[in-house]
Amino acid sequence: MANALFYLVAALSVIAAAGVVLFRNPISNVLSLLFAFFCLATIYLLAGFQFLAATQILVYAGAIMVLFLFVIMLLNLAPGPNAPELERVGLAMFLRRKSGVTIVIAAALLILGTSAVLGTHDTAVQAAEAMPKKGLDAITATPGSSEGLAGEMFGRYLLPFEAISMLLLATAVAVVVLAKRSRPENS
Amino acid sequence: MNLTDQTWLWAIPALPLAGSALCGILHYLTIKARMPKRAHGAHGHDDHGHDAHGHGHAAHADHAASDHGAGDHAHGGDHGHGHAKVEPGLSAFAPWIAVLAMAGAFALAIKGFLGLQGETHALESPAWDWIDTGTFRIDLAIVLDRLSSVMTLVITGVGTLIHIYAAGYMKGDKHYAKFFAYLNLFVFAMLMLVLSSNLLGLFVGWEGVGLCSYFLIGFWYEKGWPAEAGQKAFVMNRIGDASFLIGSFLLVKLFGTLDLSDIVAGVSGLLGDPEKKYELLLAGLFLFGGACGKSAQLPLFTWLPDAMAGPTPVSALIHAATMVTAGIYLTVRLNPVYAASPDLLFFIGAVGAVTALIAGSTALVQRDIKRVLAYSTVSQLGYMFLGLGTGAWAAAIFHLVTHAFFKALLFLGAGSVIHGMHEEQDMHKMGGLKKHMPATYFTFLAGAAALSGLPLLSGYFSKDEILAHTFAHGGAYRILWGIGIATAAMTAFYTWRMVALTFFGKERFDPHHVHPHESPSVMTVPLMVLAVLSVFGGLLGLPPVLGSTHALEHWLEPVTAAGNALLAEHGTHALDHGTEWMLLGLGAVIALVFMGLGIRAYVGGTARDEKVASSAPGLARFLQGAWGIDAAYTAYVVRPMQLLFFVVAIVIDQFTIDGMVNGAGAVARTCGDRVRRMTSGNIATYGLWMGAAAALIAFLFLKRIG
Amino acid sequence: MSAWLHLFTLELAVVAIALLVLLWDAFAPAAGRAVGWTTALLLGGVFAASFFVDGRGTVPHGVFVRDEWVVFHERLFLAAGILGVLGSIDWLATRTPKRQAEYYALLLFSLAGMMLLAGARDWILLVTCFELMSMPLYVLCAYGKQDGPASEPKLAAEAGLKLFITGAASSGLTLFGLALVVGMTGTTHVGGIGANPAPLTIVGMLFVLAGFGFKVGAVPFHMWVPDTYQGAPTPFVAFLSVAPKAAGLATLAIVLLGGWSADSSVWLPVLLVLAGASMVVGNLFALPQTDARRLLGFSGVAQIGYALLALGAMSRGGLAMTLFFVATYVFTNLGVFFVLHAAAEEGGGHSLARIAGLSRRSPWLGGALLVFLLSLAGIPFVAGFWAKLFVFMEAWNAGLVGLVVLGVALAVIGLYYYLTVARSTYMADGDRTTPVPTGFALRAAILVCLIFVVGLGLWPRPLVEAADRAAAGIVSGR
Amino acid sequence: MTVPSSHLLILAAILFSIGVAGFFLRRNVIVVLMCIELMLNAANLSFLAASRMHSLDTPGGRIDLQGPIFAIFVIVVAAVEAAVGLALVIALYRRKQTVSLDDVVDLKD
Repeated sequence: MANALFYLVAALSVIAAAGVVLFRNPISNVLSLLFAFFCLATIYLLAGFQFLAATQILVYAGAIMVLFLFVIMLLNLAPGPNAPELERVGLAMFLRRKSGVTIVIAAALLILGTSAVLGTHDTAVQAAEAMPKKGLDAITATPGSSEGLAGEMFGRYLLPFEAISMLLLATAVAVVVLAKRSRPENS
Repeated sequence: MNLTDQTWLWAIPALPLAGSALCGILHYLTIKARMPKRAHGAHGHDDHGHDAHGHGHAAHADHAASDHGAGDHAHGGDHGHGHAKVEPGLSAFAPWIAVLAMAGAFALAIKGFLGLQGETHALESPAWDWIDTGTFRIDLAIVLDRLSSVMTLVITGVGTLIHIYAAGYMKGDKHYAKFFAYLNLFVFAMLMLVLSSNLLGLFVGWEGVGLCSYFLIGFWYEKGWPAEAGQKAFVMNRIGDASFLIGSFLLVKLFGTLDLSDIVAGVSGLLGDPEKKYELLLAGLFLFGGACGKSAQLPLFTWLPDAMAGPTPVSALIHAATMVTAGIYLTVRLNPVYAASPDLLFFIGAVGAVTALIAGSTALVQRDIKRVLAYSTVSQLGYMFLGLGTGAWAAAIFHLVTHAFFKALLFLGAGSVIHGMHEEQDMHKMGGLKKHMPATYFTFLAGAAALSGLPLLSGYFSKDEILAHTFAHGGAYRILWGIGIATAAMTAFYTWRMVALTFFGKERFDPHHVHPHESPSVMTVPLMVLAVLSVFGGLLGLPPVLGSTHALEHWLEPVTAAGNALLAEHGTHALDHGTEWMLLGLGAVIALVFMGLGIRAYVGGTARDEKVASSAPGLARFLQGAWGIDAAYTAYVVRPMQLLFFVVAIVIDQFTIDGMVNGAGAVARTCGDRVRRMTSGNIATYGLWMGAAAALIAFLFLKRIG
Repeated sequence: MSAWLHLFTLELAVVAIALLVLLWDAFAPAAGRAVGWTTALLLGGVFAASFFVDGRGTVPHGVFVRDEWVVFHERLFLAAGILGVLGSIDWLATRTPKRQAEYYALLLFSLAGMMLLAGARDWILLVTCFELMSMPLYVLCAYGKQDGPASEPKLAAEAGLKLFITGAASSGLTLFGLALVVGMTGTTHVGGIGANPAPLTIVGMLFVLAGFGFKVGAVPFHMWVPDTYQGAPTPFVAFLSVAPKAAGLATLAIVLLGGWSADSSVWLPVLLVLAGASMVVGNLFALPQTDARRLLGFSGVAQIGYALLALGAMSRGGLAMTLFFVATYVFTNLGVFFVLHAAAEEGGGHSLARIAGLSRRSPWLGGALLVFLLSLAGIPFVAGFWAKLFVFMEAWNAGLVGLVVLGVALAVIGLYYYLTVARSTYMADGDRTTPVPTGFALRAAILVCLIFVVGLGLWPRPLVEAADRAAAGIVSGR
Repeated sequence: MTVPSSHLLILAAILFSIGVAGFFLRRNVIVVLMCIELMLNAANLSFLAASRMHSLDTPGGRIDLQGPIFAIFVIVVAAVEAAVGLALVIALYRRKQTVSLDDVVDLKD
């Protein structure tokens, strides 16, 4: 049952991702992406990463996608009387110059990734089995617990955590700098 | 025997370096004094010292924020004074400093020379562990041996004279002090080149002289073309330098050391291994490539005639007496490397002979007096390489020394003429100058006689020694000898053509506008000293057939012994006395005959040149352009490279990016446009490039792991 | 925590200065040049402190290691930061007088990211520091987007966007690759790759390398370099062209030489291809440029190729010479861009024609520019000579004969276009003879660069030794 | 769920490839940003899949935590990039009234 659900959601997520690339209307793109994120959150849940699933929904769906929608509306990019002409997509997009190369590259990446995954499965499992013997300090916790996560986040990974807090502070400054209209005496 | 711990040797290069620094400071002070108040360079303590309010051009918005603007108005007016005649100010002291530094270095060089007598073969300063990190160590020492002693005496001796001359020649130039700073810096670099104990120090000097040459050729950059000529010279030199660097890397790989004496001593030990012998040949070839760049040999000689854009003392010092001989010095310094391979030696001799012929014939038709001398220099350097090609190390150095004397003299004499003729360099607009500038005339005659190889003068002995060695080698060398003899004839002809056009015959300039005058004694005294040296310089290397020992050859014996020992394995070449007398006689006859022909053809004026130009225009053009070498560069190097660039750009463009849209019509666009389309400004295109490249790298990656 | 907090004294100080500057601006805005000078002086204090703060050690789990390698890079980045601030003071005070503090704060955040990056030995820290370093740079690129030399189109926003899009995409690439690497090796430690990695690990590392290649501007990931240099504010480009590249190279060294040296036969060919391609493309594409900034952009690509070449020597000496090369490049390129900025501000543009006659009007600026250009070309008596020579020497010793020959030959082309810039500043302009106005801070920055470039040219030993000590932190032995 | 972890990895590779293709194909800069977000999400999925792969073999049913922690950091990075990217888009739109990359080609030789 859970397995069938996984394959269903996986297929839906691929379709949604394709929608991000193929839809013409920016609003549709955002909604596709949103749907893809929900699919991914479901997969996280199925795989036992409850905390990540929650974060995925809160941060991506709740914050990032709203930001995208907000900007699209702010810049008046949704189809409407005064909106700019929409980009040609679908078959037209693939017939555009350079797209042949694009498809080749994307396909190459896909084949590369898939074949590496398939070819690597045995080795990877072996490597994972060999892990404790190598004495590497693999960090573990009981399934579904966010205690372990917190412990590591504020223990071993405290330093990156502090760095990311600096990053967020810098981002706040940066966005203000970018989005603020220049003052009249400079224009 | 080597005397070590001679710390004072460091003073030889250090003196010109200090002189350079002092002259640089003087230049700074002069410029600062000359600048309008509060100009750039006069570091004030305010942030707004340089606002342009008072200077008349549009003020920027940012300057409007200045609250110091009012203070600037007082100084706005003192701009725009002419550039023609400039008060020397403090820079008047520069030549004194520079000449003193040179004279000091010369005195020390003599001290070293005197210390090298008897069994003492070299003086060494203590080694300075200049960089030492444990993984990386470079020791630097100054070594004055028999060879570098000769070079140092020439560099500092002739250099001092040229510095004195320049004090007069450059008077009134607005960058008087800067000139001497560069000149002294050049001497420092040149001394590092000949005195350093290892390849790295030599390379610093090697590149350093190129840099100073660039500065000095472009010294009058405001004219435009000197800056261009300087760039050309520098870049062509750099081609040679690249070759030099690769050659020295090969040497380091072979010998595991940068130390020159170790390399020289180690050559004979390598010859048993054919692979190492081959690498040695390769190293020698690359180093010779470097020598070709610095010493203006085929195919890298075209920069030297253009380098005449520099002030004449520069031409005399750098492009005749010292820098261009660096290639000769390098070859003699590493003589066993070359002696190990007879084929390489023959190649060097052939390059030298062909260069001598091409340059000599080109000099026949030049109208610019400095270009005649420039091509003559290339030609004479060719002789030196011909000498090296026969393994006659001492003969090449001998010619180097005498050439330094008479060519410096000729350049300085030409400078004196140009100075007296108000910057006129075209010989067709001269004539009859002998009565206007007698001192220049007589000294110039001495130099011309030495260059053309008139009997018993310095050039006669040194050139004939090279030719005799070439003749003695027999075989294919006889062809080179024939080329050498032909070049000797040309040399005599163009030298006396130059003398006749300049000093003999009628005056072809407008006497109302041009008033030729003799140069001041600060310029003529160095000429006289050099004239004496040019006449008697041959005494250094009188041939044994005249009943004397070859003093220079004997002197250089410790340096050349290793190479000579290797050469001796291939057999010795000696001439019997009869042949030697015959060759000496032949040289004398050719010089005299072609001197006579040259004078006879041109004493009456320029008619002969016009006749050649009208009867054989193709030949005249061919010779004028140095056998079309420069044109050949454009046709066979620059154009094909442009074409290649063009084709690559089109291929990439058509087949990956815009090909489907643009079609073949785009081919018509220019090369630059094609290249630019690769950076079209469109991020999507960039992404594609990155993706394609990443795929390529992935391929590489996966190929490695199978 | 307090046991290892002292390791981050300098980084914390830099962040503290950033906060101080922001607070100052919040409570007393429009402080003229004072903000910039304060930042520069405080950074100078941090730089001086780096000689007294003697923290060496490792954070638990080896997430961060502070050794000679880190100390060297901290000083290098601090020096670049101080000079970057000094060079921007006059420009900011005149162009955006009401909005200065954010510029310095963002620069300082980026600086803190770089300083942490040098000691990061954990992928998570590495990634976060990379972002902390890069993100402010995207924004600074678009800084002052409303302004610019009057005669030039206003392109800062475009430059920022281009840097951002390529940067973000490469971040995505890196992160996806890291997911594979971390997933396969089961550890976030940089040194965890080990010998005989799984194919998927190698694919992941390929993506990671591509991301780093973007950051240092190596061919084929160099496209952003000339565009960004041309569009962004020149004083910032000076900083952008040196510090992030040095940081990117440091990361490459940590990852490849420190973490993955066991399997160098896998990545070395890729590294060498990047090095060779960067040298070729950088040098050839610089030739036809007419905008000085684009020319310097491609020249920067070429210079990175030389640095990668020394990195490819895979020895302690080679790494040391990479550091030496990068350090001289920092001072040289900062100097070039500062002089260019001074000339372009007044001349109204960065094309070679616009800066013509510079050395006639301001001999000192012209002379300084010539010195920097000669250093880039690798000519004696200035620092760049030793840098190039040492790089070639180490690469030759490592047996990279072909690439050394290529590099030596391409350096000739390099000399040609550098001299072309010099020649254009020598050519008389005619219509203007007044000295180019430069502010005191900019002059001070140029002077410092000049002192370093000439000083290291005459006496490179201290830097060579420091670089060698630093390299010992990554590659042990000789 | 007993799906092999390699299938998660393949799903991640597919999503990443779609993101890359969109990055190349689309001209609307906002959509390009979305494609970058998609790429980052694919990275996250890979982290978790790999983490799950290790967890299966870890004795005692405990799960490997490095993947999830890395994923959390990636989410923050993604948020930062979205914020900065969109701010840059707004800045560009104010200057050029466009969000099409085809119009952002002023910087070139």
